[in-house]
Amino acid sequence: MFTIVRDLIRYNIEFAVGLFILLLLIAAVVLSFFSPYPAADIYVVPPDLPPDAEFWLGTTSRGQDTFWQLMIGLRNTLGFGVGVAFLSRILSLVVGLTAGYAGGRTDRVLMAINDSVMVIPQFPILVLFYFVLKDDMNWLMLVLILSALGWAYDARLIRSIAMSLRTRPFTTQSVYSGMSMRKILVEEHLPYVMPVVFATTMNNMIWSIGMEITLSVLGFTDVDTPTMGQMIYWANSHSALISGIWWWVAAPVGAIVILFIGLFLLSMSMNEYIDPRSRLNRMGV
Amino acid sequence: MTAYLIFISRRFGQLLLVVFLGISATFFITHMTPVDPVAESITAITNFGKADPEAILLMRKTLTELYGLQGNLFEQYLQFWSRLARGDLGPSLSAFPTPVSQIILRALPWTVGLMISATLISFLLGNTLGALAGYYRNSRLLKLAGLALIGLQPIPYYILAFILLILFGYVWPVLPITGGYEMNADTSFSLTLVLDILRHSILPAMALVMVGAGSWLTGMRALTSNIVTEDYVTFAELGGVGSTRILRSYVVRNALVPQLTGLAMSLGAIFNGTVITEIVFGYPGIGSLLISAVHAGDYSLVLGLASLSIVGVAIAVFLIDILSPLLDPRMKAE
Amino acid sequence: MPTAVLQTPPAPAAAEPVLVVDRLRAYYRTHAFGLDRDIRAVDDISLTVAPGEVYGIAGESSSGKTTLIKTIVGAIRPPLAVVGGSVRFRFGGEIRDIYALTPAELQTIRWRHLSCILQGSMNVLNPVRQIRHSFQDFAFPHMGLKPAAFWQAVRAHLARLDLDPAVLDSYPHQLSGGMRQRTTIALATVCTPEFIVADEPTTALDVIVQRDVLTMLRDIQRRLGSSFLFVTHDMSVHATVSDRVGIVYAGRLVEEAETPTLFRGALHPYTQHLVASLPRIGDTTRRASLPGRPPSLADPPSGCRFHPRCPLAMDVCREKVPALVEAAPRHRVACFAVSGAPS
Amino acid sequence: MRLWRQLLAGAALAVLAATAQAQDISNLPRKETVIIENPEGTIKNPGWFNIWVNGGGGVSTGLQQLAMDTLWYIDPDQGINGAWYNSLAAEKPIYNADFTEMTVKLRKGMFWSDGVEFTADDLVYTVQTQIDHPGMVWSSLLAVSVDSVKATDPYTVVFKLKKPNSRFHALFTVRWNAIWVMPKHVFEKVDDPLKYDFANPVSISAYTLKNYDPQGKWYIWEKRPDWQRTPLGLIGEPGPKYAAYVDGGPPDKKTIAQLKHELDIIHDNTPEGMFTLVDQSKSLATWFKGFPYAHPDPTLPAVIFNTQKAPFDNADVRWALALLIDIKAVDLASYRGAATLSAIGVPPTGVAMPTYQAPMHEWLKSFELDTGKEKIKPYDPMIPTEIADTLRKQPKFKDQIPTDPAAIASQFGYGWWKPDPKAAADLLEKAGFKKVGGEWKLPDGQPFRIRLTVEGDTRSVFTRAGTLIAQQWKQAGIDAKAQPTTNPWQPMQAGDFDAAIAWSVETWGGDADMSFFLDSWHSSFVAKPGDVQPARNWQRWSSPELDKIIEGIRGISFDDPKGVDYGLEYLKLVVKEMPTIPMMSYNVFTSMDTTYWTGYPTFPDDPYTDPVPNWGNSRLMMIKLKPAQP
Repeated sequence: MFTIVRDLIRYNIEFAVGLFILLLLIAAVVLSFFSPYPAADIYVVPPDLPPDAEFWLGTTSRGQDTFWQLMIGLRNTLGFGVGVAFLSRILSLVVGLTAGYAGGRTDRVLMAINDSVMVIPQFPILVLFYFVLKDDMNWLMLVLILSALGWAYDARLIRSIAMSLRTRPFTTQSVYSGMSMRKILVEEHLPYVMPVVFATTMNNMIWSIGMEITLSVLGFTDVDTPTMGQMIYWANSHSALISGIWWWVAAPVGAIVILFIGLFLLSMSMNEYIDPRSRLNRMGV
Repeated sequence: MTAYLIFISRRFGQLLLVVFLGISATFFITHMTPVDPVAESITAITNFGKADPEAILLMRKTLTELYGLQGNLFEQYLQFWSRLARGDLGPSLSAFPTPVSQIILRALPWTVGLMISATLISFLLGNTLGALAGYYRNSRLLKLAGLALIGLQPIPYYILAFILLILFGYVWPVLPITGGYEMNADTSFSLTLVLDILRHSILPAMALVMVGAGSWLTGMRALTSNIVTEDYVTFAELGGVGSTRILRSYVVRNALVPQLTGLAMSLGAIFNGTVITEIVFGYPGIGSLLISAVHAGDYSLVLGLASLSIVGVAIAVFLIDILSPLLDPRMKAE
Repeated sequence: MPTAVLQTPPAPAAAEPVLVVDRLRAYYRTHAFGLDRDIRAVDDISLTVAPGEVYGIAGESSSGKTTLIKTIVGAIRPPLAVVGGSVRFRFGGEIRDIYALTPAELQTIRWRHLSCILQGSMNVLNPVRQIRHSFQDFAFPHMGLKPAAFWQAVRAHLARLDLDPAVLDSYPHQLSGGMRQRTTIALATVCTPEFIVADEPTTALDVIVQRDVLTMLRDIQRRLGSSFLFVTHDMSVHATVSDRVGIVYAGRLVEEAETPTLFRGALHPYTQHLVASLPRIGDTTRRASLPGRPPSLADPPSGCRFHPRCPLAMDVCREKVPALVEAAPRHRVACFAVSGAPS
Repeated sequence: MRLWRQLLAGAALAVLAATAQAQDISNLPRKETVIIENPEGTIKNPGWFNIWVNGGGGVSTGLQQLAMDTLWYIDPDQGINGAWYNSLAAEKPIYNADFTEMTVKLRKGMFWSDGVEFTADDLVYTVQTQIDHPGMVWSSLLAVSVDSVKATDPYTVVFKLKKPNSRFHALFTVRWNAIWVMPKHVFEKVDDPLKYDFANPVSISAYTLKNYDPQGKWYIWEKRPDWQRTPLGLIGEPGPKYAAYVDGGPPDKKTIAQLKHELDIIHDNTPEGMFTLVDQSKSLATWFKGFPYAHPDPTLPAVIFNTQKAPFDNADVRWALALLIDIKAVDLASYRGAATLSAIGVPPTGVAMPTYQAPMHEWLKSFELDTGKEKIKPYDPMIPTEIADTLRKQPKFKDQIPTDPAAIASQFGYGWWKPDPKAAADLLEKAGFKKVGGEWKLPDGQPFRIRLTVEGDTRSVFTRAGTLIAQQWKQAGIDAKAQPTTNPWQPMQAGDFDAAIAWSVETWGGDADMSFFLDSWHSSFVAKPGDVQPARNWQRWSSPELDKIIEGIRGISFDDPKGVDYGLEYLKLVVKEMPTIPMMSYNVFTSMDTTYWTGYPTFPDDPYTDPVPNWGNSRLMMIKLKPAQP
């Protein structure tokens, strides 16, 4: 494992950069626990200061240190995205592979559920949930709701791949060689869908974090948990874009972009490594 | 062939089931909202003007009857379905007594027009670049293009839209920043109107494409990079088949099935509208209609819009299911 | 076209060779993912193939056969790299150095002059398109015929191979393994190329089907008079198909002779083993199986790569690499036990 | 692939075609058009002009400002011919002795835009039709008070009232809006006025509808050729030939639009948006020339307690919470200092300044509060001055902050409560609270939990104020948290809240009469816990003293000077009881662009009306606006 990582770093620039970014983010998360100010408190520093030696990313119009806000916001947003992605990936893998492999009635039942979830229009539902839950509409709740909404689409994608995999000879072989369904799915099919899962993870995180931001911008989230969305919400409600407090907007946006480019590079290099048909694994001359 | 017909009819049954489940779920969640349409309506009436408490209590009574909100949830649920069965979405509560359908149909064409073109453009752009990037793995240019799109994709849509608005509306004011056509425009069909509408749709569409193309690109790239290692691609290369032909008929053609599923989905999903686009660019559409309906506790309008998008997505899924066996012959109709 | 085929006479063995492989070296160079090494898959191999000749290549799996072919047909993708040597074909009288050609030139040669039949016929045909498209893509550009004439030729060709033209309209997954392989062969031969490379064309087919395919190959080869480079680990197949056989062990050519010679009087211990392991009627003695396993190509044994498993191994075998020398006319072997230790 | 190349090419062409075009936002002659933001945004049911039915059509789309009219107007500021002026009425209302009958004399020679004359029949029809159709907007208001209405001659209408009501005329007196008169000759032709959309509305005011966006984003009104035959026309000739009311979009966008001179009047903005305009626009007009620029509406943002819910039923607790607020910080956080403070229950604007704020100022200085341990003087008259000084330190505002005490008072308010944690603690202990480990516990040992409901993005300044107040309470050891909701009126009506930032006090602005809001504070209107509370007594607070005051006001006529004395009584009472914590006037950041029009209302030069353009009263601007370019 260690050698793999070492050589990945040494020989795969994408991985190196991606890993570096990831480490930065982890550092930020760790750092966030040492913030000198309580996350939600305002007017703890003079407002509207541009970036300088003391306040690296300046201060917001709410008298908060943009840097520390960013660190804490990154922590929450990252946790948020990962949480949603993780939970929903599991759901979609289980449903997608099973349905695609088993076919027949199982497939129909699973897809009926899948499609029902898929067709429910997410945005109004989220807004409605906000109204219903009000004070309870906290960070964790949102993670759960979004995971519950965000798996169906990818489950279908995975299913369609699993369906074509099933017609491959190696599947038939493994069936005749008496492998259990679980074993076939996990050992034979999983590696094939992994690259797609990685791609969907990215998109899922973009989707969930984007959702969080959209809801925040419209004021449908818990203002006491600083996230990227909350930063943008406050910046926006203080007209930061036009009143020249650019750093207040630039910080979260920059952070998000870097975060996703990092994720993308990682998933790219990971595909190379995991994809069973990438030249490397076929090198058994 | 008959097997295929059976398959279709079975899937159609599933379609109906899904629509039923989806709409029912939405119905009950919608009615969980604490927002009370009557109270909303009263607020709208009395918030600024003279308000006599006695009168307001009277108003509550009459409006509740008028809006047909008496009766428990289940009764309302049955009533809802019996109306829907007759294709009637009922009157909007926040725009009483105007029929929901009339309100939706007014805004719908705009959403559909903008979203379909934006979706198609980003699909083609993203997949083309994705396929090329997956096939010509070490092309610097493609890597850059890819990174650019992937870098744009996570930018919060609101911010991206606003930056575009500032750039093309203020810094370099070449494009209109608001509305679907200019104010006081003559809405009878004419070339000027078409150009005007086109012109107003550029910024919103641009923003949608910028954030939309990236995910297609990543998906397609992943699929392609798998397919290029397939034997039939190697064989075709040995067979001296031209690389564009290989890319189109072998690589893309095989990657297309999952991607088309995605396309159908996003086309089905366009009925969700694009709230932020509509807010930022003041573009007409059903997105902001939905938000205001939710705020106003206008169940019937929310349900009308929700049902629309539910049916839209469900049909998209249905179509892709019955078509995919034709796209990928290996999939037996199941 | 068909007439042309019929007129092509079997080429005399003495004629100019159609393929000359000279001191070919091809390594997998990998610097990533925890592996950082050269895999010497093809190590200093020289051979020639005469027109109309079927040259068989035998050897255990992962002995470098497939790589050798890839290198010869110029299907070289990183991490595979040609380190040294040359591959020259002789098409229509002119010599073509496969590594000196531009991609464009290479494309014009493929299928017209040089075509191949790959192992694992399951996935060699585009699964989502009917087989006619494959013919269209592969053959049409190389035959320079009007569409009508082209399809007529294709049908005629299929008919000659007892293939129902209906296969054109079916998808690969609708055909049986045998059918698919025969179709692939039809596809590989439709342009009547001078040189055809076949890599394990009959593996993964059941015995009966195997026979049809082999007869089909043989007979088409006769008719076209093309040269074959025929790769399989199955000696019995070589016995029936190949004119000459080269034995590859761990990336090197260890013995080469005409088929009868090889089966009657194999000189290299490894070849002897391969031949001996063939079943013969009436023979009841247990087959002595070879100890050990094929060496890793990443760090092959010093000296003669076979020595760890060789019953006749001498000290010299551990230090020096035996050269491939002509032990008898048209019979080359690389073994100190045969050629004697160098002084 | 070929396809998307074509698409791209198409897009490119489109861009060219687009850029080739001129960049007008409309094809109207810009110099003759005033473009005004309608805060209602996009209208859900644009074709609905029946303002007497809440049908999802817009109200402040220009409809109520430029096409509707009624008997009287009271201007939130000075007005052109006085704050209170007769519109369709020829004179002020005439009541009988016991206020059970009101007679109205109407103007002669007023015409609907379709040439029909306005007469008593229209007024009678307006009242009768709404009483007969309970679904209509003012139906219940009229039903509960009107016994009968009849026209004694074409220009005289007599209302017989069900019970004495000295303020009945208020229903027909515009403060933001009022009961607009209906065109009898149009409505009598339709079978159900509830279902009638009133397309192509006939107008009784100086403008008529020219065109509107079927998507509900803009409405264009055109000056009537016979504008003289309307009440507005009598005041003077309207300047703009066209008036367009448009959906302004998000604050940043409005600001950009005004910098591009595509939006003449912005209804409201973020403070920062306003500062940006002040900073960058060379053609800006604002209510106050300098800081705080905004117009103080006669509306009083306050911390409204749910006084039916323990412990907020206890005046000491409410006072304690008031003394834990550092209003300076709140002011700077919410309005960035651009607010007019008020310690008392009346908006610091219009006539209230001389009539109530100034006299109360003196009284407050000597006001004493008993914390249970000591008597303190909580009032701090210096706070506005201190805020002014703080702001003066910021370079970009430096020369815009007045130094003259009178100016400071009118722009920043007279004073507010001095933060006094000690006194607050005393009061809480007096109420039986205990502080355990820095956390305040209720008498029953439960933690003291407050959820402060604030309005989400729509009124961001309130959200800001709420967040900071919650934080200040939190720092004092209370489990306080701001809770944004998109519509605070919801929970307040349902009584489902602890405290909220909203308003329960709205005044005429231009008139000292308190009954406009105070009447609804009568104990008889306070709903039982759990029931829906009708506007506006959201705090659900009542007291015998207050009832006495209210009944007193009911007993005197609207122009009786005793009204002011009652008003002062009320103010002193709510200071003692603190049912809500008044904070500041509702400052509306209305900004006006002088590129195409001049003559906007400004203070102190010409405060003739409230520039906030969704007010029915803002129609006076049309008279004063003059083209800035030949």
